[in-house]
Amino acid sequence: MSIFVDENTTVIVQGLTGGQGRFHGLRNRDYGTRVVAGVTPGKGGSDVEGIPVYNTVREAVDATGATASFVVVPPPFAAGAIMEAAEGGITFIVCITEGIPAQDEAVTYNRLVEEFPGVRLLGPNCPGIISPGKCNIGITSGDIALAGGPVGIVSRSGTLTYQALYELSVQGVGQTTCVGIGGDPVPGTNFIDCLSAFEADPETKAVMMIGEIGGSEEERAAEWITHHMTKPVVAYIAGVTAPPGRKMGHAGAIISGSKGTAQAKMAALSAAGVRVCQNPTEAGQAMVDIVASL
Amino acid sequence: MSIFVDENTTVIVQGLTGGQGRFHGLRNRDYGTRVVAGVTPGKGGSDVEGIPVYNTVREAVDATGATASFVVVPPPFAAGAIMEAAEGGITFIVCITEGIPAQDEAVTYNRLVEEFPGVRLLGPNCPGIISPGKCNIGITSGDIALAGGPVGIVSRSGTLTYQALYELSVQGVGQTTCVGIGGDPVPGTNFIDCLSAFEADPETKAVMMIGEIGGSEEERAAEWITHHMTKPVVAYIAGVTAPPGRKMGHAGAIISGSKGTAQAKMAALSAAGVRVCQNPTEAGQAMVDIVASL
Amino acid sequence: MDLFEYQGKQYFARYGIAVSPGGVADTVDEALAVAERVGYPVVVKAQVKVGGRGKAGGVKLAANADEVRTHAGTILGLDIKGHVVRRLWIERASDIAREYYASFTLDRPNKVHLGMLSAQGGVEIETVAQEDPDAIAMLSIDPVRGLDLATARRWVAEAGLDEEARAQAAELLVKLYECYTKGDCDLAEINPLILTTAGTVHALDAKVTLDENASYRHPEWDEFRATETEDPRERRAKEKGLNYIGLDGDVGIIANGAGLAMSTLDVVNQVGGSAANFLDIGGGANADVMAAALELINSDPKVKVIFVNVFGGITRVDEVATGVLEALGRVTITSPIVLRLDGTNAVEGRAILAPHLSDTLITEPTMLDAARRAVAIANA
Amino acid sequence: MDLFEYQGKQYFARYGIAVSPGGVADTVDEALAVAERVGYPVVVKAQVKVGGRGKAGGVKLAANADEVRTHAGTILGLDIKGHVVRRLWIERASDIAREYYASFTLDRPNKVHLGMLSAQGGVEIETVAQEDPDAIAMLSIDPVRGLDLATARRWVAEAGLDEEARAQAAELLVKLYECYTKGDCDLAEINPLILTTAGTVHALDAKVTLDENASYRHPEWDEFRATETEDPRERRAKEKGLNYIGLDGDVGIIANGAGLAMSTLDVVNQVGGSAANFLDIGGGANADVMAAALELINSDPKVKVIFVNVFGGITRVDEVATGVLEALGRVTITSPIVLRLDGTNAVEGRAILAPHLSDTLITEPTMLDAARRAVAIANA
Repeated sequence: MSIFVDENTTVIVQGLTGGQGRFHGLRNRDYGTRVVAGVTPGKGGSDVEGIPVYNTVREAVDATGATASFVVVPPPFAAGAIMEAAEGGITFIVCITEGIPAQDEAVTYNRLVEEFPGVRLLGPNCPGIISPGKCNIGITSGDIALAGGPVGIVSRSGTLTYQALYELSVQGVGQTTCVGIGGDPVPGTNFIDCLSAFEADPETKAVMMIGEIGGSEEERAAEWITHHMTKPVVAYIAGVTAPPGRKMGHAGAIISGSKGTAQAKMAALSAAGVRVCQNPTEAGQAMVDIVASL
Repeated sequence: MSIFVDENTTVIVQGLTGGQGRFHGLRNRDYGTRVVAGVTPGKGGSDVEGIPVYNTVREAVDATGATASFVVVPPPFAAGAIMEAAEGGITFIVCITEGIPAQDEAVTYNRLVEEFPGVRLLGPNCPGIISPGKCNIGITSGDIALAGGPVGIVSRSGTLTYQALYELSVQGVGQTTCVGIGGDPVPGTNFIDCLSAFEADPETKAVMMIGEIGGSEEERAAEWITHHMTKPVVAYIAGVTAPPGRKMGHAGAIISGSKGTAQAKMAALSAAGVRVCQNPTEAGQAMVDIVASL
Repeated sequence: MDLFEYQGKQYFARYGIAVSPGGVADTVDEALAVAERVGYPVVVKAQVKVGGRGKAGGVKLAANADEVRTHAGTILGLDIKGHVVRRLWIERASDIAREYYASFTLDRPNKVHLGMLSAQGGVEIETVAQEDPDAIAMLSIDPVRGLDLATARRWVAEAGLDEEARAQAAELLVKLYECYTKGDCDLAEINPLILTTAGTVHALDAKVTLDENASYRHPEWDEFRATETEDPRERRAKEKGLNYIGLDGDVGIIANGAGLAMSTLDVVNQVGGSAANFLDIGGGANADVMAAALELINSDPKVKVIFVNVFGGITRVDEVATGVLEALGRVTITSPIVLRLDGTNAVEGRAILAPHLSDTLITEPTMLDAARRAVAIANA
Repeated sequence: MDLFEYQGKQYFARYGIAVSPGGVADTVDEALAVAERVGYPVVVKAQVKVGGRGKAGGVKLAANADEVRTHAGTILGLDIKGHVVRRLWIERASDIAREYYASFTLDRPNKVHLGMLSAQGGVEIETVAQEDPDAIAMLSIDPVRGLDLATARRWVAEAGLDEEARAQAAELLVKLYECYTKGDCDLAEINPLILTTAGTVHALDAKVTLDENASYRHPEWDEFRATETEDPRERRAKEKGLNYIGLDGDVGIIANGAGLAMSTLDVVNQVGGSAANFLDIGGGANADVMAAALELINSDPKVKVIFVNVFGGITRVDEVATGVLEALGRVTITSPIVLRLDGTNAVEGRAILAPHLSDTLITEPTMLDAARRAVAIANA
């Protein structure tokens, strides 16, 4: 099994007719994902390499029964696209858009929670989700993933997500699902959501978690793990040597005062029984050992 | 000078035609308070010993220009009476009613703050306010007060308010104003409001503060005193020996865990430079000494 | 007024809050009848107004009639921290997937309502608050606006409740808030609020404190009041309109006003004594009230002396003095009485008492003097 | 983007928030002109994006033209913690009765907006938060609903602002919230927010951080951007679309992705080295980008070795290898380069580089190996 998506997930791409949307949408379809429709206002009736395009999410959902959406539109339109997806009946939304204003993210997140409590948003500004061999929504390269489990991956960092997948795949350790939650100020899905889903997924036997400096999500995850996680977790936190007060790419990756340091996060996770590693390679090796011992 | 009320304050009594309203309303008038009207729905046009009665606060205010109201109606009608006073143009409301449900108090307090930010409520369940020789609204006996200042009194406890007044008066130390704020769950006026007004009143030279166990109002007052009070303050806190977890009369006088103990309050006040005394007599004597040294 | 668990659940049910099916039982047979009705397995729960009943053996799982018989028999009559179990609540056992905590109470410093919600339920919330305060999602609620479903949905997400529980929990919290406000509770607490393995959310326990001031608009509270098991002395006091709390010392206290009564306790303690009670006779101090108060104190075998501390504000001291004399004429008081009468008409009051003063009826000019005298007698 | 105080006040003024009358001055003469216009006494304030300017002598009261001349002359050119003062803000001095604190920011853990209001302003709010957390009234604001006047009125009462300040403060806070949200601020802070002796409430300072992601809808931000004084290397990097932060070590870092770049710093540190910079070249890694990145690192005299750490996800490693070779053909790089190229098409990529490898162009199979090699070269 996998979490959030599987081989039956039907996906629409909001922004399929754009450059990025076309590239990633087709790439996802080539991977085997059931990409059933695109949505671009004003381009309804056309198609992108055989994928029909609709003017609205509602039309696309009515025509195809899709339950997931891949939002790949520029920042000024992203919040609107996410809300349109929820209003149109989509229950799983992946938004890779980077650069959405924080105010828009705050309003969008809370509107979803308040008005559409059954809808999950992944991202924005995340690499997406891949269940190797089943479904790939987002910009992760399918080549570096390996089907068959038994490891779940959840990561706040884009490139380190790929690194984590790669470290496992080259050693022959497959993944059930790899979720990139992104490092934006108001992520729709957080570590705990993913840990909880992995804990409930019978095929996932262990979880690799990639965090980074800033915020307190890793500390909250550690607390959750203490109380609820029975499966082994390996973690790596990027940014041990990052200087305080500087933004390192993500809005999330900034240390304020003594809060959000890699050291604090690593200590919290260690205290929760997580195997904390010093670099991605070490984390990959630790997971290989754990999987071998299962 | 005095705080909140003075010799020009014109007062209506909501509930003047009831037993308590009549007794205290007339007593206040006898003291010299400008009690100009009563309000009792359905009894408009009548009078109580020459004080005209109106059906509504609005009518009474229109007819008399009153700015203060003395609310002395049974608990089921008190919240409504307070709101009617605010809506009718009253800016200072004294409510002595004991036994108003906490839910009503919470709604009433917040409605006043949100809709009538210029209106002050004193009480409920308080003895009222007396500016000796000028104005007495409530149930305090004028006999035990002494005009001429220089001491301001603020108290959460009814009988200890009288005790405090008496301790000073018998020694010839007068009061500018004595405010009983009451011990109910949601008091309209708190210690800080009164301390702040006394600090601003040129005739008040020192303040006596009577607190009791429960809640954290004394601690908050201590914090305020630390930052803003220049005049000497003498305090007495009742309930040093009270057992935790038992209600001692007021809803306020209950100790939960380590919070709200007399010891904590006394320590906070001492740290704020307040002269904290062990009993009302000692507090009175301390104030006599302070006044003598002014 | 604190409710028993079963009463709290009955109260919750009025507001549509889901609880386990169950019933009350005062005997083993009644327990069996409830168990047969709701279906096995059941939980047999002692109904006492004190925490820690589980550890004390007051909560047991019963898989069949035999076990119900055994457990009900054992728990009925059990003494849990001084509370003897007279009644049981028997309910269908739940398959618990997760335990949460939820409560509403008044945030007195901020004068708004405070909702507390935690994904870590089933344990003392004070412990969670100390060890991991971030695990409690605090929600300030403006009493004027109340709690709506949208806000409740945001709140359950913020608290990190499991996703499958969120929709139901949000709806339950809105109902619990309604119970708290319209139901005039000082506290409405569910610990644990559970998610079952079948995916439903309901209240597994109920802790409700009602605001006595609101009883005039809740005739339905009468049945709760009927089961109140108070100290008989405190109940008798309440019937007379007196506010009495029994304590451990030997100086009986009578004072007018809660603040003065507390202050009297303090002063007695300050001069080396220890109070036998807190007793506030309120504003009135006529002969009836004073007689009832003296009689009440006198019935406490610990009491060696009675300290009457009255400050005449509205109350006139001459009336108090007359009341004391009248009371003494009507009841026989075995302990010496020390009076401190001050305030309005104090001179007249003392004059009234003067001819009657003796070794067992003493007046002192100040609170402190009177306390010293009373304590000296008690310690003699 | 952090704003200078005067820019923050200009931004506040757009949303109707009261500030002291004043003006900007880059010279002593301009300072005098502003002072004459707004009226004495004035405050001469250094405009620097760093705290503690008051203690550093960057804020002075001037009662007349002479004093303005003296203070403006002294402050212009003053070095405050490495920030040289180039601009002044001259404003009419206020008679301060009380100082408060107010701010809005995002409460990231709870995903709502957080208002902080305190009657204890004028000092570091972090100090207040530590020493007396109750002195800060925290308000959680649902971004969907925003802040209305009724709630603001409740909030100012809860925070214990002086009564005469409350009505004005509540209105100001609603405007500040509007500035924070519609104005796309990450932070909108007023410290102190003052009550004057004349009874008016206004902002005496302004600390505003704008969310760069929202710049597309704020053409008015261009004037703020014009005054940004960045590290020239960081500015050049930004122009090229690179995310560069200068550090103190000697190992130059080039990586794709912020997480991998941070991780690269960590690994370099772990094996005993120290990074000269953070540099994220993002998803693209063509010749242009790689050339710009190598040139940028090369211009840092501290750098002794360059560590290129690329993981091919979307980016294909063969393209990266080609990019590096093209870049080396276009710019002269003085430091040795250690490359770790992994991921999609890594084999092809390494093959492309193979003929060109030397003592100054080295590949290593893993991140850790490459870090060790780079650090060995730097420490040699």
